[in-house]
Amino acid sequence: MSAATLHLLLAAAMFCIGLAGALCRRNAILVLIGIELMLNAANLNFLTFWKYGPQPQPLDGPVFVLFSVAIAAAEAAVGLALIIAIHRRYRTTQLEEISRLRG
Amino acid sequence: MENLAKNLWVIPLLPLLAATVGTFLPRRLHRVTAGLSVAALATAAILAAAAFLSVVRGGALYSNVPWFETGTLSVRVGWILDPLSAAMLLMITVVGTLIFIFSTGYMAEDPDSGRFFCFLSLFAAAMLGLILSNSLLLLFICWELVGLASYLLIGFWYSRPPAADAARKAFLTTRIGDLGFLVGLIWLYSESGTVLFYDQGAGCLEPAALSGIAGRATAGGLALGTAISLLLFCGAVGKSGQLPLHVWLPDAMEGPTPVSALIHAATMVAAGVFLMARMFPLVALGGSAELPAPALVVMAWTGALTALFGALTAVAQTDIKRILAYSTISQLGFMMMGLATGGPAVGMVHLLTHAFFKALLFLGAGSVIHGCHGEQDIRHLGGLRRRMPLTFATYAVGMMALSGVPVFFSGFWSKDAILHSLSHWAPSRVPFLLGVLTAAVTAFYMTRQMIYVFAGTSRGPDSAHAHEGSPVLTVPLGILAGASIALSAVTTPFRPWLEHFLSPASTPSESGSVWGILILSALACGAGLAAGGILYRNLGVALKTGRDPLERWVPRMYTLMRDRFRFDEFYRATLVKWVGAAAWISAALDQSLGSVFRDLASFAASAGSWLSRTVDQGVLNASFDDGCQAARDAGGLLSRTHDGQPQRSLRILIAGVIALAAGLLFLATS
Amino acid sequence: MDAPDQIFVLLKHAVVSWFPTPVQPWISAVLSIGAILAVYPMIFALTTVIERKALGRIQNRPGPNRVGPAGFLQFAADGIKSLTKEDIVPRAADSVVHFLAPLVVVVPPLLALAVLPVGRNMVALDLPETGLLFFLMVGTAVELGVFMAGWSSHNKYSLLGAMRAIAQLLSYELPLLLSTVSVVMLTGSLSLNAIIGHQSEVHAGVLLGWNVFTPWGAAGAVLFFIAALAEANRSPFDLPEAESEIVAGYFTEYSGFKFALFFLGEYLGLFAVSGLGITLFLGGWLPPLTVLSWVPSWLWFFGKLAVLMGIFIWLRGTLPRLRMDQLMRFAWQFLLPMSLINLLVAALWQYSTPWPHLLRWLPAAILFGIPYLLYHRAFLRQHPPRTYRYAS
Amino acid sequence: MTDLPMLTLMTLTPLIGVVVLMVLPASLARASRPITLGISLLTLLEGVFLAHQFRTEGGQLQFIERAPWIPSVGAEYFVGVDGLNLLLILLTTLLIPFAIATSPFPSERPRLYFALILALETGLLGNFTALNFVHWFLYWELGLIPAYFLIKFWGGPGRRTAALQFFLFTFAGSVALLLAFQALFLATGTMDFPNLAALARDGSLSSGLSRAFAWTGLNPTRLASILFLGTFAGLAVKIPLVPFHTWLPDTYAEAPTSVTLLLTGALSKMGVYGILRILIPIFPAETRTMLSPILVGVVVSIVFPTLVALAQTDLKRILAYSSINHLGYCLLGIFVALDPVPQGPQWANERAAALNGAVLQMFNHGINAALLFALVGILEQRTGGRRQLEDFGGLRARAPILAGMLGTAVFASLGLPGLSGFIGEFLIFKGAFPLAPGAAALALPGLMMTAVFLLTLLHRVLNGPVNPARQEFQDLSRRECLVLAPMLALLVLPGILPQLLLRWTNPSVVAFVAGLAP
Amino acid sequence: MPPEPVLSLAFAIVAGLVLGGSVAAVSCRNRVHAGLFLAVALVGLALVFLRMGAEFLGFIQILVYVGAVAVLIVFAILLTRGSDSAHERRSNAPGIGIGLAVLLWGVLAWGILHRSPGAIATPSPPPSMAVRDLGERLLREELLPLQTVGLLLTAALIGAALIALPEPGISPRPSGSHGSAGTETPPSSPT
Repeated sequence: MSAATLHLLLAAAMFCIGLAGALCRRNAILVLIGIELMLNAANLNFLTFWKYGPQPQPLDGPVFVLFSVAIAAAEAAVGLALIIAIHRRYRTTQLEEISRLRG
Repeated sequence: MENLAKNLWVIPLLPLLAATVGTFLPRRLHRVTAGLSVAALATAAILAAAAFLSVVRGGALYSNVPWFETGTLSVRVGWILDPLSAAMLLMITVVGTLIFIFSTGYMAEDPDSGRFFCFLSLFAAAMLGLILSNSLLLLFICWELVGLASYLLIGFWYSRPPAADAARKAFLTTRIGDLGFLVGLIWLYSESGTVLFYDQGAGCLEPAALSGIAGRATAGGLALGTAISLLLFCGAVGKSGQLPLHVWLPDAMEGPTPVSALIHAATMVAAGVFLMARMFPLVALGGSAELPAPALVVMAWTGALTALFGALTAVAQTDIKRILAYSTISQLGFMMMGLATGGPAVGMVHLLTHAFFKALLFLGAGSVIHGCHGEQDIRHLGGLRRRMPLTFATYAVGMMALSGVPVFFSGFWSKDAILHSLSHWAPSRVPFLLGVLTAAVTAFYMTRQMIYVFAGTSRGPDSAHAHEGSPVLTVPLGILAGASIALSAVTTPFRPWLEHFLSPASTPSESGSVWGILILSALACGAGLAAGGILYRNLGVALKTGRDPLERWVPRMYTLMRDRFRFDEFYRATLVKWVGAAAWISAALDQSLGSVFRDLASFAASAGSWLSRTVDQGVLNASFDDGCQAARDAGGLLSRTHDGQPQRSLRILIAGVIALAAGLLFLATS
Repeated sequence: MDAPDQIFVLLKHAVVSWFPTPVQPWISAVLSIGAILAVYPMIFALTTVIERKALGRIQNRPGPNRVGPAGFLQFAADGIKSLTKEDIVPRAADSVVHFLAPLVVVVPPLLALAVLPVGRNMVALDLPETGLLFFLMVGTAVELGVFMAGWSSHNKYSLLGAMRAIAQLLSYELPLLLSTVSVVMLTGSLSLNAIIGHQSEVHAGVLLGWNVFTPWGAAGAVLFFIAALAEANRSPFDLPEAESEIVAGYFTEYSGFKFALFFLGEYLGLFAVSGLGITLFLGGWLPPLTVLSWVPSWLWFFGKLAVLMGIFIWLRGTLPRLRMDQLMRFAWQFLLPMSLINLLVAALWQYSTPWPHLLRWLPAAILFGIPYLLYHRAFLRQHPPRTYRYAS
Repeated sequence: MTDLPMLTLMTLTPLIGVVVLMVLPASLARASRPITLGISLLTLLEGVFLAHQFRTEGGQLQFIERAPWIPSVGAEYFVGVDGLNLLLILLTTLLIPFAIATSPFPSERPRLYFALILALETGLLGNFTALNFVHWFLYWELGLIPAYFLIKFWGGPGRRTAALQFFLFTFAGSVALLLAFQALFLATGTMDFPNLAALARDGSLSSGLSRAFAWTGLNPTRLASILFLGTFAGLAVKIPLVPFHTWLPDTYAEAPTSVTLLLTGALSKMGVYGILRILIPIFPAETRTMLSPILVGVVVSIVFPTLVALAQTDLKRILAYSSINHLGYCLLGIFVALDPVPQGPQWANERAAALNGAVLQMFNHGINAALLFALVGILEQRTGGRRQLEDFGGLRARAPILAGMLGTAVFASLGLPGLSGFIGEFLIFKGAFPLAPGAAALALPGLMMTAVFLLTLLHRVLNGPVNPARQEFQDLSRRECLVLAPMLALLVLPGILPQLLLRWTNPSVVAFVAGLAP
Repeated sequence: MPPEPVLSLAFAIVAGLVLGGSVAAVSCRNRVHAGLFLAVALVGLALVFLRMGAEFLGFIQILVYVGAVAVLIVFAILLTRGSDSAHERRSNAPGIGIGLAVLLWGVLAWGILHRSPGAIATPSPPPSMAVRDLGERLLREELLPLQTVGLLLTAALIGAALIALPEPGISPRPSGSHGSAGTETPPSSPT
């Protein structure tokens, strides 16, 4: 078992934990936590392939991670703002209660 | 000698300095300005005399200096002192000085006389520069400055609308010709590569350049030399008041009388003739005695028509200065004829003699006007013979010189030389006949004028109290009268010193034919004098009816002549009106162009909005509405699955992802 | 190198060399950690006393003057008192988080202090690639600690204080960061040593090239120290612990040693951020004039720190506290734009390197000066100084 | 030569004034004019110093400053001076203090007014020195925006419309320019004028175009023509060339007079200079292809405005049309130099003459028009804003000094030899007649009509009996004389000693002509 | 330097930190605790990054996630409490969620283990990361993406502020009405 495999497994585990959280939790913020975990798992994957990958391109992985981090930060900010706005309107952050757009 | 050529620029510089200094002197110091101007020009006259003498002794001189550079070309200008310019130089400085002196008396009461002398000096400087320049470009520059000075001087009494109008008219009319001149100048420049007249064999009037131009033709079969010459002649036509651009000259009499004397009789109008004389090697290019160059033919005909036109018009004028103005036009025509048919010397001799006696006549007229408190209409004058004897005497000398009274008067000899060369002109005899006719008419109208002004008794309040002016006015008259007579000593065909001086190469005329022409000329003059004397002998009686004797005799002809053959009316009805119409149309076009842009923009905007609305409603909405209805119905079914539970969707998604990943992995491994 | 300058380095080397090679790195690390743990709390102790005495002077009262000579042992008395006091944990509190919070607050400043070069060759943890980033990274952890403290106490005032503190920390972190970015941009390195080295060029033979002597550096230093004050919850930005409003802010529910830890953490944070400011703008351990280079470098660093502390104490005694809205507005509407402009100025400075010195100053000064003046004017117009009328 | 970045320094100097004016307290607003004047005179000094240090031989670009800026968009800071723009720089630095000195003190927002003028100067100087499209274009717009505000805030009664019209027209032109250069950049990867010119010469421009725009399915000639037209339109609007000129009379008439004199004296030169520096070197082949229609446009620009001017009664509008006419001569000089038919050393001289004439004409027209507008401004001030022909008459009796200056300026404008206008026109026609006889001949009536309407102007304003409403008209004060006299001197001096200016321009023009050879 | 063992103690610790933190973050009933555990997990991940030689990214990870995102999350948690209980209600079909997650992990692990020995070889020179190179790369080749991200962040900043602004039509909740816990946060203006 190589270091790459180990890191990939770790990333997969983290992703799946995040996924489980995103699937199960009712509170929007906690779902967001799950999503953050999934994103970070992806980052770990990028870095793993950069570090241990077959043909490491110089700095491709870090650059990707850097952008991903930036976008994740933006996503978190907007997501949380949405949640706050929704909370102010519907007095709830439970996902299944926010279903006005239901067809 | 070399220094002389290098320092020629001092001569025009002197009056220019006087003008510059005068400009900045306060108005109350106008006497200082006047004194400065006279002194400057007098000094210039002395220098000119020295230069003249040096030319008499030795040949021509010139020197060139670089002016500016463009491309690899160095544009140079220069000064020339050859017989042509030396004679003009002397004439202009001497006549000019006399006129300046006269002006100090004539303009003594005018508070603006400082300005007047500035302009006069500027004019003298420009004119001197013009004749001294060894470069067509520099000549053109001075030419335009002469135009500017004339504009300023004619419009000297700017608050009088006729004077201001006349000034503008003078500038614009001559500018038409000047544009031709400019084009000719540029053409010559680009063809010969230089605008220097003489430049050690490389000048444009020297054989090398001329032979380069000689064989070439322009589009339309016109010889290159002819084309350029004709363009230059345009300038001369404008400046020298030839038909059809003469209209400004009579109006220019609105300026003070010394101005008329200086500019419109003696010197400025001579610039055109001088230009053609200067450019004669080019103008005469490709011609022979039997078949003169086409440009010369055009010149001769123009001159002939102008001469006759001027003389005929002068017959029916009643303004003392206007008569002289038309006579100037007529004499300029003579000069052109002489130049075209007999070479530069013939024309130039008449120019020089004419300068003296025409200045004399104008100053005499000025003296009359001065004495009669500004009265210029000859019908209100009369009987001045006794009241202004000095003026009368000198005026008579001038009149006889102009009319060509034989033997003692320079005008006779110079005019005779022209008639002589006309008689030998191969292409046509008509100009000769016209010339003789003109000579007779000249004598006639001058007689008429003399009788009107000086004979009989006074017909107006102003002339009744006329008085002779101060010596400042009369002494110049005397000197000019003397010169008009004295010049005949060097202009007779028997001892044509001046002609030889101006053009050493010209062949002496055969004596046999000399006599014939002399007699014919004298006869023409005599006829004119006699006719005038007879027709106007009872002027006082005739004027009781309020009509001129000639008018009673040939009324229609007289009206036509009095109305100057209706040239001004013609121009006003055509050119001026057309330009006005063009301006009006252009302005309207411009206005509509602006609004067209604005309208286009708004139209585009509204058209765009209409289009988009139509398309929206008619096409998109209609089809989409139907399509959407169908889609909505279908969507209604599907929407059941979209229950606003994101996690439920996520689960389905993840299940799909798992299936996909498993499938891919399976495929990859197997 | 001369002995006084390198005395501590030589001492450490001597000590380390007694140990066998495999453990030498560990010993070295332990020594450094020990030094940090010893020196900074000592300075903290001294600072508290001096601050109280100075504030007393400013407020026309004597200040502590009983314990020890002229009251200088007051800190020892206070320390013993807090150690022996009862450690109270509210019943409703989340005890684990409540316990962890002081640690999370104290540890980061200590970590941050580790990367600060306090003298020539004197840096506990030299990160040539990411020194500055490490510092900033560690600094952010404080926010979490503050939050933990405030939330876990289950007390209104604590939570309010924590919220205020976090809002303030987040807001002022941006100008702080942006003003350091300009230094990084000009130096081209995140290494604090390299930043100091970059400032060691000599100008005009005597004056060292501290960043504060450049237009962007001067402006950046001002921005930085304003933000630093706010980051350290110092007056006039001490809203999170405003006694008159919310008791003691997020550590209302703390007592005894935990309270002392918060206190310590706050001061350590102040030292750390001031040390960073010294490093970035004031030339670190470099002397201001070349002739003064005989003075040991560490003395320069701590001397500058002392001067800064003095200024901070002075400010605390002088300036009134801001209102919350003023605080936020000041950060977002003034400091942030200005630090962005400063970044632009720094870029221009870098671009104009080949220009004559005076010519470099001119556009930079203009570029910073115009917006400052315009913006300041607009800012004041929008929020004019409040006038209080008591009689009407 | 000096190592100082003279051009940047000179371009930025006015900005100091802008800063000072911005922070000037309202109580010191009266000081804004002396401050502005001082700053602009400082700039003038720098300009004179530049000219003094300028090496006349060789005609190459000098005072070059270049530094990479944003390489990925082709932006590079690249400035330099040669004989083609030196005169324009001098002109700008001369006109700004002149405009400030002749400007009446605005009653509203004086600090902003003067700051905008200085900003305008920066835009002009930057535009004239730039050799890379990106900042050239920045400065181009920087010249446009202050002008817009100056017209809009301090103009005459119709200022809003005029400003909007001015802005829309020139802005549309700018957009065309920008698009054309975007396309060029896509094709070549550079925005450097000398670079682009070199690429155009060796043909890689058109190959680059066909590569970058293969999707359009047009052949490179067609593509280049489209780009050429875009650039040409953008520049022609600014000059302006008929029929893009409709904004000009309104704008000139409504703008405050000091601004008008800058608009005509300096801003219009931006377009002409752009043609000289950008259009012709980069699109020589396209210009040659389109030469006939362009020359028609130029001739129309020369003749048509003179006719329109004859029908105008507003002094400023007359002078506005006169400006179009005079810039038409510049364009004639520039475009005939491209006439492809005759080749050879002698023709090179004709081309050089035409181009020299065009450059000189730009400078001289700048000074001349500025002086004319300044004098009209003085008339306006004296009469409370009247500028119809019938509002005046006989002023020569009341104000001889003003009359003398106006007369000199008018005669210089109609090309009287001995004054500055002549040399430029002479050189232009000297080049134009041999190279493009038809166009030159058709342009001649323009010369005639210029004289007609300008003399009519003089006639109506100065001559005749004194207008009863103008009995109390004051002559120029000593201060006004002091301000106007230098300009008057600059009208006379180049007319007598054109070599003063030609020694700067000629070497560059010769090099330029050498570069034109196909 | 001796070759590092594949499964070192250090890796085990940080991996434990990551996984433990993650599990706790998604399973904690106390939402604030969940947020704090998220921070723990992310710190662990940063340590993983550090071990891989990506110092810069590790520090950035902490700076952004711990310093900003985690704080934001707990902040949001505080701001949105009151309507629901502080403690999470029963999970939403936990069986399905956890099942799916485990299934996915299984598939992924199978793939990783199955594919790794041949395909993922250890590279010859382990790549290193110099901050300067990263900067050069970002500002040269990736300039456009970088600008885009900058734009995105600005948009996110403005958007977040706009979204979270109190809408004029909705009056803020009257204070002190709901909530089982004793602590109440009065409405405070969001930053």
